[in-house]
Amino acid sequence: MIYDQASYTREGEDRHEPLLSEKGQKTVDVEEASPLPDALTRDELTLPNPSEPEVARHYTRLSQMNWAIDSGPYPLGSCTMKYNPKFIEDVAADPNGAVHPDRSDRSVQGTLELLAGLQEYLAAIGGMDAVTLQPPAGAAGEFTGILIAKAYHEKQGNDRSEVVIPASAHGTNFATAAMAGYDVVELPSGEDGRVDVEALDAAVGEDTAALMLTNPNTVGLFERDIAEIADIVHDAGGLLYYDGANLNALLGRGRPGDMGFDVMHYNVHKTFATPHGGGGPGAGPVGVVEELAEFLPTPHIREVNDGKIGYETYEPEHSIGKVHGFAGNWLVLIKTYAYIARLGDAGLSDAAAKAVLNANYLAEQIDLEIPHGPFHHEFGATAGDRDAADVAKGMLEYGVHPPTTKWPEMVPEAMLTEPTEAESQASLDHLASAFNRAYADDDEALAAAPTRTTARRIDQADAARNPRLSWQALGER
Amino acid sequence: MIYDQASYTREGEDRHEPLLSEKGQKTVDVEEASPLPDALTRDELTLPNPSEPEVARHYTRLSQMNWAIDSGPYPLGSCTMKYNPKFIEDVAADPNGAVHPDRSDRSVQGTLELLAGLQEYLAAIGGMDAVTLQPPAGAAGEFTGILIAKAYHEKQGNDRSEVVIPASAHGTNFATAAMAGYDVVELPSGEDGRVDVEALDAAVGEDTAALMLTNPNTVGLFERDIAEIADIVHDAGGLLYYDGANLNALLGRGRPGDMGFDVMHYNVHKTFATPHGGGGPGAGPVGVVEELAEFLPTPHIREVNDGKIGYETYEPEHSIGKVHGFAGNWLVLIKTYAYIARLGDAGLSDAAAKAVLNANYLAEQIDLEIPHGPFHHEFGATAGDRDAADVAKGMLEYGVHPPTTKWPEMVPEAMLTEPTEAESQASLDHLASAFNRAYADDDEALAAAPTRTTARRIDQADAARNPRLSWQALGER
Amino acid sequence: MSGSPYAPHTPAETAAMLDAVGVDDEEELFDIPEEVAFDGEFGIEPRTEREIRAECARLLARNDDLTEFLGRGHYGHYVPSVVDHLADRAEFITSYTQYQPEITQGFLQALFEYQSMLVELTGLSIANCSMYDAATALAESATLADRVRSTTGDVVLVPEQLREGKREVLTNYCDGADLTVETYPMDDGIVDVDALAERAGEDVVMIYAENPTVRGCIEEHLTAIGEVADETDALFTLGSDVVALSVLQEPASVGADVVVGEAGALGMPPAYGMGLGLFACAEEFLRQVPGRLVGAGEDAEGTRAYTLTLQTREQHIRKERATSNICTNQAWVALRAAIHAATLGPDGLVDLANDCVREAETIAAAIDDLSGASAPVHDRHHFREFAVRTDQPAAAIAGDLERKGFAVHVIGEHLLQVCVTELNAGEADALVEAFSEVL
Amino acid sequence: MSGSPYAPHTPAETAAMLDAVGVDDEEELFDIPEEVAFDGEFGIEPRTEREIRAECARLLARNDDLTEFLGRGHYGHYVPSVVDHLADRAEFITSYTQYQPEITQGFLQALFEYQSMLVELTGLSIANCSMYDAATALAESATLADRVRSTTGDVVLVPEQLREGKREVLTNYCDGADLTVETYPMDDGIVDVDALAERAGEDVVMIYAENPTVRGCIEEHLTAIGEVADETDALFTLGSDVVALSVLQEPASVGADVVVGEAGALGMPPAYGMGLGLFACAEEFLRQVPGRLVGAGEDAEGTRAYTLTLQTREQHIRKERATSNICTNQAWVALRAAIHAATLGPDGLVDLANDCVREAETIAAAIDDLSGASAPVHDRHHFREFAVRTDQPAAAIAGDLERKGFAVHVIGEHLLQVCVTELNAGEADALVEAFSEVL
Ligand SMILES: Cc1ncc(COP(=O)(O)O)c(C=O)c1O
Ligand SMILES: Cc1ncc(COP(=O)(O)O)c(C=O)c1O
Repeated sequence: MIYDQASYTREGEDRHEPLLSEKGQKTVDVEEASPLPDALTRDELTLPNPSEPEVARHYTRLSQMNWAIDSGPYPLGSCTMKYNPKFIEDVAADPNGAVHPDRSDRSVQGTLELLAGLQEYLAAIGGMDAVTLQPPAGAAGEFTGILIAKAYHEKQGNDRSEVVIPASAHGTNFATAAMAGYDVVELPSGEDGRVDVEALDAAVGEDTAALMLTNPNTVGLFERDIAEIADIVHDAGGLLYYDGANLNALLGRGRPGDMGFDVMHYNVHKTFATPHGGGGPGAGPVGVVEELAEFLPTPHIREVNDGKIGYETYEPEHSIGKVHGFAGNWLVLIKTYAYIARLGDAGLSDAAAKAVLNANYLAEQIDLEIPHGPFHHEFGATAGDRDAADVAKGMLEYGVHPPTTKWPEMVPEAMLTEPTEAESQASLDHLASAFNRAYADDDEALAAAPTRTTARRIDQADAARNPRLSWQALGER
Repeated sequence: MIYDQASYTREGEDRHEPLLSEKGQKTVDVEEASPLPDALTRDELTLPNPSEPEVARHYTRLSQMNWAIDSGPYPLGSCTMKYNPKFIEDVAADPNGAVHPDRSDRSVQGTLELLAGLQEYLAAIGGMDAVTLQPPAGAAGEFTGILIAKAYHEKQGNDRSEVVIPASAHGTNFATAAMAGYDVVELPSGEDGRVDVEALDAAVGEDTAALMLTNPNTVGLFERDIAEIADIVHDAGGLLYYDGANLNALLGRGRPGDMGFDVMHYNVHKTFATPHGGGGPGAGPVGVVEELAEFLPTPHIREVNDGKIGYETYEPEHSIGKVHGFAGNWLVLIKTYAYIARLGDAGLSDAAAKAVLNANYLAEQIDLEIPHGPFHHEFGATAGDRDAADVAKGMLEYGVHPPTTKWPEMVPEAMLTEPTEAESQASLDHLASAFNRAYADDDEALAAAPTRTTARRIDQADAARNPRLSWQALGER
Repeated sequence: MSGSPYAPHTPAETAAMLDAVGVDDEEELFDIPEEVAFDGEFGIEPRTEREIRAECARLLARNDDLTEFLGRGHYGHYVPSVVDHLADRAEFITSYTQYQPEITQGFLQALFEYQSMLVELTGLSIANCSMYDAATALAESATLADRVRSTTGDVVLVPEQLREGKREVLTNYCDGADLTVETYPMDDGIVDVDALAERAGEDVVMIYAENPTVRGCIEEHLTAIGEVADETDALFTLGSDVVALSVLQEPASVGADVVVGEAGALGMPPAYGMGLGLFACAEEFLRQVPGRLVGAGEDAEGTRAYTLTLQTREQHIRKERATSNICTNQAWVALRAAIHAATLGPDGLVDLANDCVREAETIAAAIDDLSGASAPVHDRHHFREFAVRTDQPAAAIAGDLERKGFAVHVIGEHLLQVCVTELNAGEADALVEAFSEVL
Repeated sequence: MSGSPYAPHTPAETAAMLDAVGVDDEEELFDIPEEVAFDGEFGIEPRTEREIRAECARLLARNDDLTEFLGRGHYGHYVPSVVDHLADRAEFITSYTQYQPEITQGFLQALFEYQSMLVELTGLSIANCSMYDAATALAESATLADRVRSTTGDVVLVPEQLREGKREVLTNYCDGADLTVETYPMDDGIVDVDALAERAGEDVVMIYAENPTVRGCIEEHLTAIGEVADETDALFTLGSDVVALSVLQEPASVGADVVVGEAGALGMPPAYGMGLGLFACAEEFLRQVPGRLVGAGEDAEGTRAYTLTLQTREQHIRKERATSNICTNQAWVALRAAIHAATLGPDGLVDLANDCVREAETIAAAIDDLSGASAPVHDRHHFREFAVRTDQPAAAIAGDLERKGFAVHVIGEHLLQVCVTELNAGEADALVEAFSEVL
């Protein structure tokens, strides 16, 4: 009960911070207030009407009921929750960057130069030839990449219908391929947790538009056969897509471009530490090899040397068009630039080194079994005959955020753990102790957990059975 | 235990956020590192060396262990803790305002114009003729004011040795007078909680340099006889000093200058809502009547009309010199300007109206007796035969910050309460309920309180008996 | 070699940890075959925090300081300072998706409140807690239509006047679902309902209309459009934004099945097009909604608590059968919009929206008074923006205006578009003056 | 009449509350006799938040954009962004003095840590948790001397080279305590110890010296000064700042009884002179310290907890017998300084301080190379700043430099002073160039 301030509750009432609507709403007669003819307006509008002091307290309290990377370790495997440097916020807050996307190129040379610089950084880091910054998240980057592959095949006069994806891949890979109109060919994981090259060979053929791969994969294992894998896919006329969610493990040690990947996305809110508070926004720039650059989304940014202006936007010759209404998530992109600039070659390389060291050190300290190895920045521990989700709730009891649970499926009762480089040895020891103690707790204790949190265990199945998705819906049950 | 996040503690260890020093220190060999000759350097320096992520977590956690006006009501009587508008922070963060105080007047015209504007605002609000912004807090303003009075009397060839102060006045009044070399004549409170005019008449004489007065006084009572009081002091050749800590109650309803005060300070961190996190910084501008303007501290700001520059700093003819090394607390002053500009006449007047309404409404809701009235923005309730400090600890149990306790002495077991205009009716009801419940709790419960806070009851007497004032001193006990 | 400033390891700790792991240095932990390993350089010099702040400030200062009268889907409104201060609280901005609801009640409640505000604004009973932007929200509504409508058709009907970016994103999403995007005609800035009714039919799965339209016209035929959709069993998707919704006809009341649009009109300063996709729909599509939903439930003590819900719609559970591939979304932007809306309250919102009507009318009339231009204000009502017909080529005029410090849209050979909000209203007279000089 | 935007009352609530109180309107609650009541106007127009931000930005933009080479007690160092973000957390910045320690442990611990850092930097065992600024801290040390020294004297000795502001504040505090401020001579920027020893004696209650001195010279005779003070039973107060203390001789090791100075050199950007008074002293003066002290104690469960302590020294308990009248202090600035120091760590602090030595030396040498000026770098060591002797009148040269975009101090008819930190070091070459043009 350490951080329990004299609290905001009143005995006998709902113990939580009330909804804004419960604090008082007001109905405005819009017909009366509006200069428009009544036929064009709504009748009235009812919304909460707190004063600024009340708004401040409401959201301050809500924030205090929320775990964050600034609260402590957040080792969600595959999510790469690392420390978000504060100064990148200040860089992004520059009012000179707050421009409208329809400004003339000539009038936003600063913005374009910064973005062009970021395109170059990302190309160098990924070993790619050209990079678009438009996709607003990793999944949008995947969609962009697969659309590029599709456009490429179509231009080759080559209709292909399948995308091959290892079973251990992230859900977005499957959903993306389906959204782009492809059939998904799911590749079961090999014995060693990696791609089974023979199975791949069998699955790939003239219908194969692309293979989507994460490397290291979702339990941190490097696909050692990547050169062979690339050959198989390329020989069949397919393309290799790299899911950049795990790039943090590779920085300075390997580049997708050098491994034979043709298209990739970067998860800047993972690898490059831009905050994505509560689940977003992110950005998912996409890199391609030279051959695919003509398909990039429009507008693309390039340097011009005709002396008039320094940078311009243009539509690549066979552009796939657009995946975002404008130019993507600007505020995230500028933070990405600032982060990369801060670390530089040496810092990026050290980030990967420490991320991998931390994962390996943490793995040493915990009692759970880890089926495969050697892993890099994350590992899939197994809770064995315990329920991974319950063990996770048990960990809440010991003051940490638990890992991703029950995914990927290739590890039974998986606890997919990624501490990132941002944790100190002491923090990892703390995390390990939470891990071990929860794992050792008896079923009863786990079932009762958590008890020291804002809310006790929430019945999610019930919430889904009786969906109440707004304050208007409360009380309707 | 509503806001208890999965916490940061490890069983069996100190349950609190460790000291920075406990998280790891480093010793640097300064002699070796420094380009200076060894004789001019220290040998070594030992300090904590956390990384930025660790710094962020440390202070984030500490902040979560701290009550603030954004947490809930903070009704400390006489302290005027009201909501600090967020936008004034942004105004103050302007890098163009981050100039050095030794810049030439010509090169900081913007800063000077803004400060000159603030001088005018304050003069209008206080009914004064000239205002200095130099004093860095209310107490420093008092010191400035009393030095001005002293300089005035000295210039009159008039050596006076006493300052008269009502017993109910704030401790700073007494300390200030003493610091300025005056003997303090303490005026006991009258029956009605106000100045006893007869006693004043008796106390005032040719030794009287000044009377220091707060109006409304420290239990919110307006000194109705202020005109007579002023006459008495003025007739004796003394000056009237107005302690501006309670000005919030008067805004737009009365001005010290109109009441006969000759010198006053403004407590901008009270009346004008500038934040003073953890106890400061504040600012205590001082206003004076025309006759005293020549004594104001140097530098003073004025408009010039010689066409060369708009504003200049100068030394008033008989300036008392300085009370701050430079020009005072700039960041606080600019926030003051922004706050006053936001409210304007109508808002300032409404602030006073609602502050007084809130105090009166709250008083209606609580079970404690309130000896005097009618009060304005604050009232001195009495805990009667309960210990006011214990009742306060009991209030912590119900989720609010308690009032100022055991002061002023004229109210036995005083609970000096000032809700300010920033609380809503609901918030006042909540506060009242905490008041009443704590007041009704039995001695045992009060003695055990608080139980739901970061720390349990702290033994302050013991801490004072065994002072350990640094981490170096820990363990020495 | 200096390391990452955000990795807390002291050399001693690193050594101890390497020791515990049983290796001599971190390189041993990398299992990357030499043939694909990278030992080159990116060529990126690390800079200090201070240097980068100065560098980016210097770069961005190279953007011209124009007064923008720009809109067409990306709107600038004044964002109160309290929005930044609260949304920037570390517990919000450095948090993640609420996979452990017991320790993320704060963000969940904020998103629940955001959803509720959209429910009020749209009159529909479901709102998700964000899409990327208006364009992707529109595109997602088409794939929703594809899933829920049993018409034989595969046509998505959109107005001929539509922001190009929206159409392109929509087309990309439609392609994969084997849908075709076709247009219907407009009449002087709003829908030509007769033409639409004629075009509608069996082959149409969705009809999309906007209010206000991309030209800033307030749509006058919403009910009729709703009826056309209803009769032909097409999904009626209405595009709008959170400010306009505060005063314009309630979408549910005109039969809209889905509302998409820009919710970042609250909470976000102009951000080079970064947005917040609004997505609301009728109850019946509950299990087909794309994106995240926060629901109210109970905890073990029976206390109300919030949680992400109906996650089986999402890709991390349903993979290729998910309703969308969206994962990382715009949650923090939604938080900002909610705080902004809360700060304004219904009065503030309605005032703001009314200003958007009045200011557009005033400045359009002023431009219409100039010779060389006409601004079509008399025939339609406008919200924030309006088109200006120019005698001279529009591009040249826009170029002249830019040299005078103003940015406007060029939307046709002789057509400009001007957008007014409280941010630039103070400069409107100056714009009119500039217009008078360059027309 | 519009009200305060920060009073949350709806009209209905106001009405209900007036009703509960039993009055018709708020005016009835004011008990102010008509003769002194105010019914005029201040004439202050309320503006919106946006207008005020624009207004203040416009005003401040009128400050010339000069590169400042200014110091003399107010120093600009780069404040890492994390300092702002953490110190601006609402729980810190909107809190108050810790009268209820059970719910203010966070700020108390931060101040305890601040005190501890100063203990390390000074070597003295007590540091309070802030004075207003260096000048008032110096002044408070004089009244401390008056209380603790039993010499018959009443003279406070200060160096002849001393910032005027400090002397004036000191004089004002001394007056009330019947102390007199007198000076002792300096020798080429540092203390003339022989002269000081000669002047010292029974009538002196305190000797004040600075390191670095106001001219930026590193004092070489600290031990000797300490001995003089010790022999004559005067209090030895040393002035410095937190950056300089990181590398210069530890005050305790040279016999300093009190250290005062500027702690805002960490944590604060240039702020027109706003500061943070450092005040540390030896254990023996524990009960005579001015200002607030945070101590460690225990709570009812025996857990370590922090609290304001030894409050009987303070005015709110002891009234006119208090050690000072200070109440509101600079606590939040102290928090900033502590966060800044923590972020730098001992390595960062020492690096920063070393740069202050090296940069000053480099640029002084460069200026010394110019004809028309000499910078006295060869004889003394400097920290951040140094004096420049000019052949032409200094004021004219400073004026010329200002027109070229640089600000320096004029400290004598033919004397300028230049201060270099990492903030302006990048512009040092440009300054030297400018010097070469105007000398
Ligand atoms: C392995 C993997 N791929 C793809 C994604 C999708 O990226 P985003 O969430 O940015 O859309 C994620 C994100 O969680 C991921 O972990
Ligand atoms: C009545 C009164 N007078 C004077 C002061 C001193 O003001 P400051 O704390 O700004 O020095 C206070 C502050 O608490 C006060 O309440």
